[in-house]
Amino acid sequence: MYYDNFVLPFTIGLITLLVYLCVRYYKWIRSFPKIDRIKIRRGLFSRKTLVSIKEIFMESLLHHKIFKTNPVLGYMHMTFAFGWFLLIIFGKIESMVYHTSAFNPPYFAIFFRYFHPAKETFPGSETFAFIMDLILSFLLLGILLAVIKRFYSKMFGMKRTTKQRPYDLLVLTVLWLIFPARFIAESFSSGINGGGSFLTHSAGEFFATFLPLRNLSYGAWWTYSSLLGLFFLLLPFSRYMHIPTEIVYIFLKNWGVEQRKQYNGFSEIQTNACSRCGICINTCQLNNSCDIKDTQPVYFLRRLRNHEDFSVQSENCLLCGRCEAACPVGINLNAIRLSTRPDLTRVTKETYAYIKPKAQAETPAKVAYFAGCMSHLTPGIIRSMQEIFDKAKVNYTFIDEEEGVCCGRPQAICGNWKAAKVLMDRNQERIESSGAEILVTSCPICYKTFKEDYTLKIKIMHHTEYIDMLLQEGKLPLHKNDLKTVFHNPCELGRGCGVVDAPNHVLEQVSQRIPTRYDGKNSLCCGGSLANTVIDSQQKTKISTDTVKAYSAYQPDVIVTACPLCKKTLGKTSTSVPVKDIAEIVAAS
Amino acid sequence: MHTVIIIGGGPAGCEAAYQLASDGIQVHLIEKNNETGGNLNNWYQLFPDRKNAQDLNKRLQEQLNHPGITLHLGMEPSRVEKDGQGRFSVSLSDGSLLEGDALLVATGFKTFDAKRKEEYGYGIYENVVTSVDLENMFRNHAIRTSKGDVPRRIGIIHCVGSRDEKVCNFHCSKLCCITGVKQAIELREMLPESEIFCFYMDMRMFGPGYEEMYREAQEKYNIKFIRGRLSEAAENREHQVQVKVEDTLLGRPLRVTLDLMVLLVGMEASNETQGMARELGVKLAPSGFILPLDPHYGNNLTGEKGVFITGCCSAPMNLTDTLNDARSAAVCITRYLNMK
Amino acid sequence: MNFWGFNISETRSINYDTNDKDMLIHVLQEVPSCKLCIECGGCTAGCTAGRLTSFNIRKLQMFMKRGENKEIREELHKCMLCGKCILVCPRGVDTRKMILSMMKYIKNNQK
Amino acid sequence: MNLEGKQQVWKDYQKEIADDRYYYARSCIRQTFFPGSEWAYLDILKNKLGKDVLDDPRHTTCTGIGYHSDVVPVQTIMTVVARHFALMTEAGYENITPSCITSFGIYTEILETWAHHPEIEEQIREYLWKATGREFKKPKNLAHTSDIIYKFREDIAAQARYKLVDVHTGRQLRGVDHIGCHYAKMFPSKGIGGAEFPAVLSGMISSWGGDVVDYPERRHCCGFGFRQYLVMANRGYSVANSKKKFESMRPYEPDFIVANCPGCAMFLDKWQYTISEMEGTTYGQDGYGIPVLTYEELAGLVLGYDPWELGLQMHQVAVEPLLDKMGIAYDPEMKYRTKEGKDIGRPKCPTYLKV
Repeated sequence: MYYDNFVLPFTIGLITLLVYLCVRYYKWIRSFPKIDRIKIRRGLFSRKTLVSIKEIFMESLLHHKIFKTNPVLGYMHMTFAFGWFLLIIFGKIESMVYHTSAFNPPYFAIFFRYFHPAKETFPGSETFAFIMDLILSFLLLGILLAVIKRFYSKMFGMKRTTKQRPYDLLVLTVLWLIFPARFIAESFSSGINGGGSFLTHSAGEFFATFLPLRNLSYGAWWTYSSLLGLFFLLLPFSRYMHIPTEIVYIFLKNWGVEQRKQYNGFSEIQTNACSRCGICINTCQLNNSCDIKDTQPVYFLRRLRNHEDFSVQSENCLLCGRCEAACPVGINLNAIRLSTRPDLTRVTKETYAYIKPKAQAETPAKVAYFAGCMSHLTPGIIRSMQEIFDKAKVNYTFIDEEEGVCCGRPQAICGNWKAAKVLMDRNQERIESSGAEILVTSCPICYKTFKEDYTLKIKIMHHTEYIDMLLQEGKLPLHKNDLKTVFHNPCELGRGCGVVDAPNHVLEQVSQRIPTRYDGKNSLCCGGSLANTVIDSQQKTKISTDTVKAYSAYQPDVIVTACPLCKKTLGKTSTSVPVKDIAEIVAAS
Repeated sequence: MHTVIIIGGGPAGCEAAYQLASDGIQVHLIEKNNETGGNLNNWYQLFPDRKNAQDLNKRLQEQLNHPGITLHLGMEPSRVEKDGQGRFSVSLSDGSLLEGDALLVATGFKTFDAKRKEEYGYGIYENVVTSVDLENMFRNHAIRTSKGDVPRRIGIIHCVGSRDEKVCNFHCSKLCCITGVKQAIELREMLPESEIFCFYMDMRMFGPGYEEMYREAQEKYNIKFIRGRLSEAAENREHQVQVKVEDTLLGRPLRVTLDLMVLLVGMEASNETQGMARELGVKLAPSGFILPLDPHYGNNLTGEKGVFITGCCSAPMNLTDTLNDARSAAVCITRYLNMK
Repeated sequence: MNFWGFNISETRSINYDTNDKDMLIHVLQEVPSCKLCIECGGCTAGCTAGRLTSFNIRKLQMFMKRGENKEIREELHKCMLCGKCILVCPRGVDTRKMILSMMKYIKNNQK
Repeated sequence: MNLEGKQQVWKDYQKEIADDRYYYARSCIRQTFFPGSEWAYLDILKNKLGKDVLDDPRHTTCTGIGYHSDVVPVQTIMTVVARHFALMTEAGYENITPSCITSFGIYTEILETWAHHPEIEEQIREYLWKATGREFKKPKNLAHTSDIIYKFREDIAAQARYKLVDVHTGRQLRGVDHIGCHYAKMFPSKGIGGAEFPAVLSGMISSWGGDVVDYPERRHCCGFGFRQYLVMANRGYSVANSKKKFESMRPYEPDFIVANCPGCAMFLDKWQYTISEMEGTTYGQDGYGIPVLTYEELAGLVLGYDPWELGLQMHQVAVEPLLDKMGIAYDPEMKYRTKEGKDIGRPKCPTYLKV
């Protein structure tokens, strides 16, 4: 029987960890709403599981998304994850080949070099030793990179690396020490008994020249086992909880589990799936423009995990979604943030009782136009839309021309879902009473909520989409001009609703659109977001200034957007380049 | 060589004297007090840069060392006569006689007598002071109530004696708004814990940097501005001042008890200004200040040839405008003398 | 029911001395820009809710500054939080955040 | 409070008051609610000061209550007042002394109006002539009866039997003066001391040994306001005004209130009962109210008139605590009896207010 007392720390650590994880995940999953639990049951034996496995391989091991963002950083993450994975897999195969049985104790493969007498060869033992050494060297190189990253983050194309707590630093150190410890233990054994390959063998011979290896070797194996055991024990309370949790999250996500309005077990799983890679820090404009360093998802989620006060961080977010788009784990960062905002409203019979339903339209128009509250501060947009409707000879009705009702999303993004629901219901009644077939809105904020939170049975379009449709149908006479334009895709439209092609398509037909690195889902936030209630007017202005600067670098004649709020906010700081809505560009062409 | 007689040694008279003397004109400067500076002597710090008023005063005084300037301190003109050649002779209170080719009236303003607004209780309630009294308190670095306590709540009342039909002053004294803001900030600096209110009718921030100062007073110094005119004040047992205003922007009456109430007294034409106007036969505006010949082209001229005006004898002005006006008067006089 | 046929009228006058300024302290701490208001009424003029009802955010913030909180409790829930007011304010007051802060105070201090 | 400042104001507002030969104009409210006051006034002037006062039985109300309640038009009230002037002229008097503040205000207002608009005066002369065949001369001097008492306050002090001093402790009694809106608020120059710091009553209190309390709501209206009181729905507003004054004066612990205007005296007295019944609040010491006197009553007490003869039993708030402090002897048995000892009935005992 291959056994020695030093395997105990590893074994106890591993078993404790597995038991803990099972209990934890079970509890979280049990807190899911019923509909999500049903989805898990249905997804379990479907193709989705296979897709998930592929994704786990690509993301959890190869870190393919991080690679895309930043190859050096991706390599670092990959060496750790994939390297360790290979070490375990090949170690296991090696042990099974040697042992000729699949059922050896888990520690056997890990401490193979200790239990396996080096003189005893087995099929391919040389090759295995070579592969294992190769993987180990690959890992050690990764650690070297990680150490460098910690101290010289700029080299990795990151402005700032994640700041860690002392506890996390301890676990990090333990993790870093595991592989050097293995290297030392294996080298020492090799130095005494031989075996190993180019790395451990040569190192063993080298160490034997000046160290009393016989006395040290056993202790080295104890150290290695203890570090592993310690790491397993510390893991659930450290950021490395993301390693198992990300795997679970990928399955759940692919099975169709959703982040809902409430903060629940699924939110916890996502929170724990964050690897704290820190990519979100770099995408965050609060960091880049306002030097706010404590609110990015990596820190916000950490606060959530550690049960620290997160009330300010919860509110201090533009919900622009740039972090979410960049997150390699694909965590629903906006939805989680929103779920932590407390509902401050108390809904009674009186709530918005002053909003009276509209009379049913007798001769319904085909299109209902809903400008939105903010659009009333940008009459240029409204007038342009009216011109476009007229030019295209569209029979339309202007729903909120005289008195509008807010779409409810501004309430919702403060967490006030109860009041928002009342608004939404009342507004829906008013929209439905128009009897139109298509609802066109000029405000991406309204658009998003109409699509996601309303239960309207009619087609909902943002005016960019609608104009695009008119152009495709040839209903709108077109004149392309020489105006050089850049397009600022509003957060709620591009990242929020995935409307990317329509505006680009429209702009290309009516102007000389300059492509920018902020196109599509990479667009910047104007800074005017209603979602952030922490930053003040000057800070919003600063974001707007930086955004305008970024677009102005392409020397456009006009910055085009498709949101009244973006227009007002960018217009506030863009004094030399005019800011216009896409509808205004189309109407003028 | 020409001679000009300037009546009034406040900032306007002093600056004009220096400008004229620099142009080679002989100047006689008559000042009723024993020192020049006029109302500036009562001020501690100036808006908008919070300059020490006495620094400016000293600078103006130093300019008077010019050899072309003869100072007549502690003198008042008792009689002014003009001969057929347009020369003026001015008899002084000590009996001496000055002769000049032109006369510059720089007799300035006086602050409104707050006792005339009886309902505010100045001189009757112990903790009611005027903005001039407050400047004096600033100079002594002691803001205290009559009992010697630190006032916890202070109210500054704008437009006392200005824009008020009840005291026959229809004009706006222009400077009080910004003075109120300045004094509120000074109060805050000395009393960081106190609550400071300004009760205003309109905030008229007409000069460069004034609006910014107002904004700063709100944002940085937490001065509270309430739009409403004080209707009456009363004293309570603790000798605090209980004031009643309408919070006009809410449309509700407001009662608040103040430990110290500061009346921002407006500006009226000084007695000397009115006296000189009578003596010289120049017209007065309905506000009581001397009416310039033309509000754009002739604001230093009067209907009387050879009689010029400058500074606050023609209208309330801040120091920047006063000094500009003095230079402008000097230019007008020089041209007049050269054409003679 | 009293036999007098009348009651002693409540005063309309705001008694600043005795009013409770706790909400004000809370809101000023969270939204210091409140201090900058010059009561121009721009926020109220374009208010989405104000077009349909008597909701007047300028007045409510003034009531708060005077410690008259009753009206705020009655009126505040009419706001739709659309945020139009922020875009109008010439002094850069974060009006919407102020409303949220008032809401928060009311929520936390419900009697 | 800076007394020198006040004295300066008083000096600025001095008015001319005739020395003798007064035509007396009675007050509706005073003769109804404080009949002893009118008698005392006439008695003091005639017998203590030796003045010639004519109490003309032919004169009527000035219709001020109707006028201020918008039921009597201005031409009517002017003609009624013109008739009073005619009666005065016919009796050979030139100095008119109304007993009522509202009458005083109306007389002042009418004389001012005529001074600015002689055509109106002409018209009124015509109306009076057509209606009654009378003609009149405008009075040479118009003074309120309190002005007369103020003028002779030192003479009264010289004859005083009691002083406004607590005889047990030697403390000056604290008096609150209430002037009445129509005395000087319309024409500040027509009141002694002006409108902001009137001296007419405070002068009496000081001369007779008392201490004047100047409290924040001193200028405030008692709340009568004619329409406010006469229309029941508005009475809550009326009483709220008095309450505001009581709340404001309470910390000063006044020993008495002295009122210029008969209406004010009545309301300040009776509302104390109403407020006590409605809210259980009393404003004097030990559950009593604050005694409210007319200036005639105050002068009468100082001069040693019998309290019951002055009609003090007609007051809602008990005056006994004040009498005790001043050391005035009185017979409690006689409070609700005529001189002859006949019972005149007594009011129901209030729930909270001690009497």
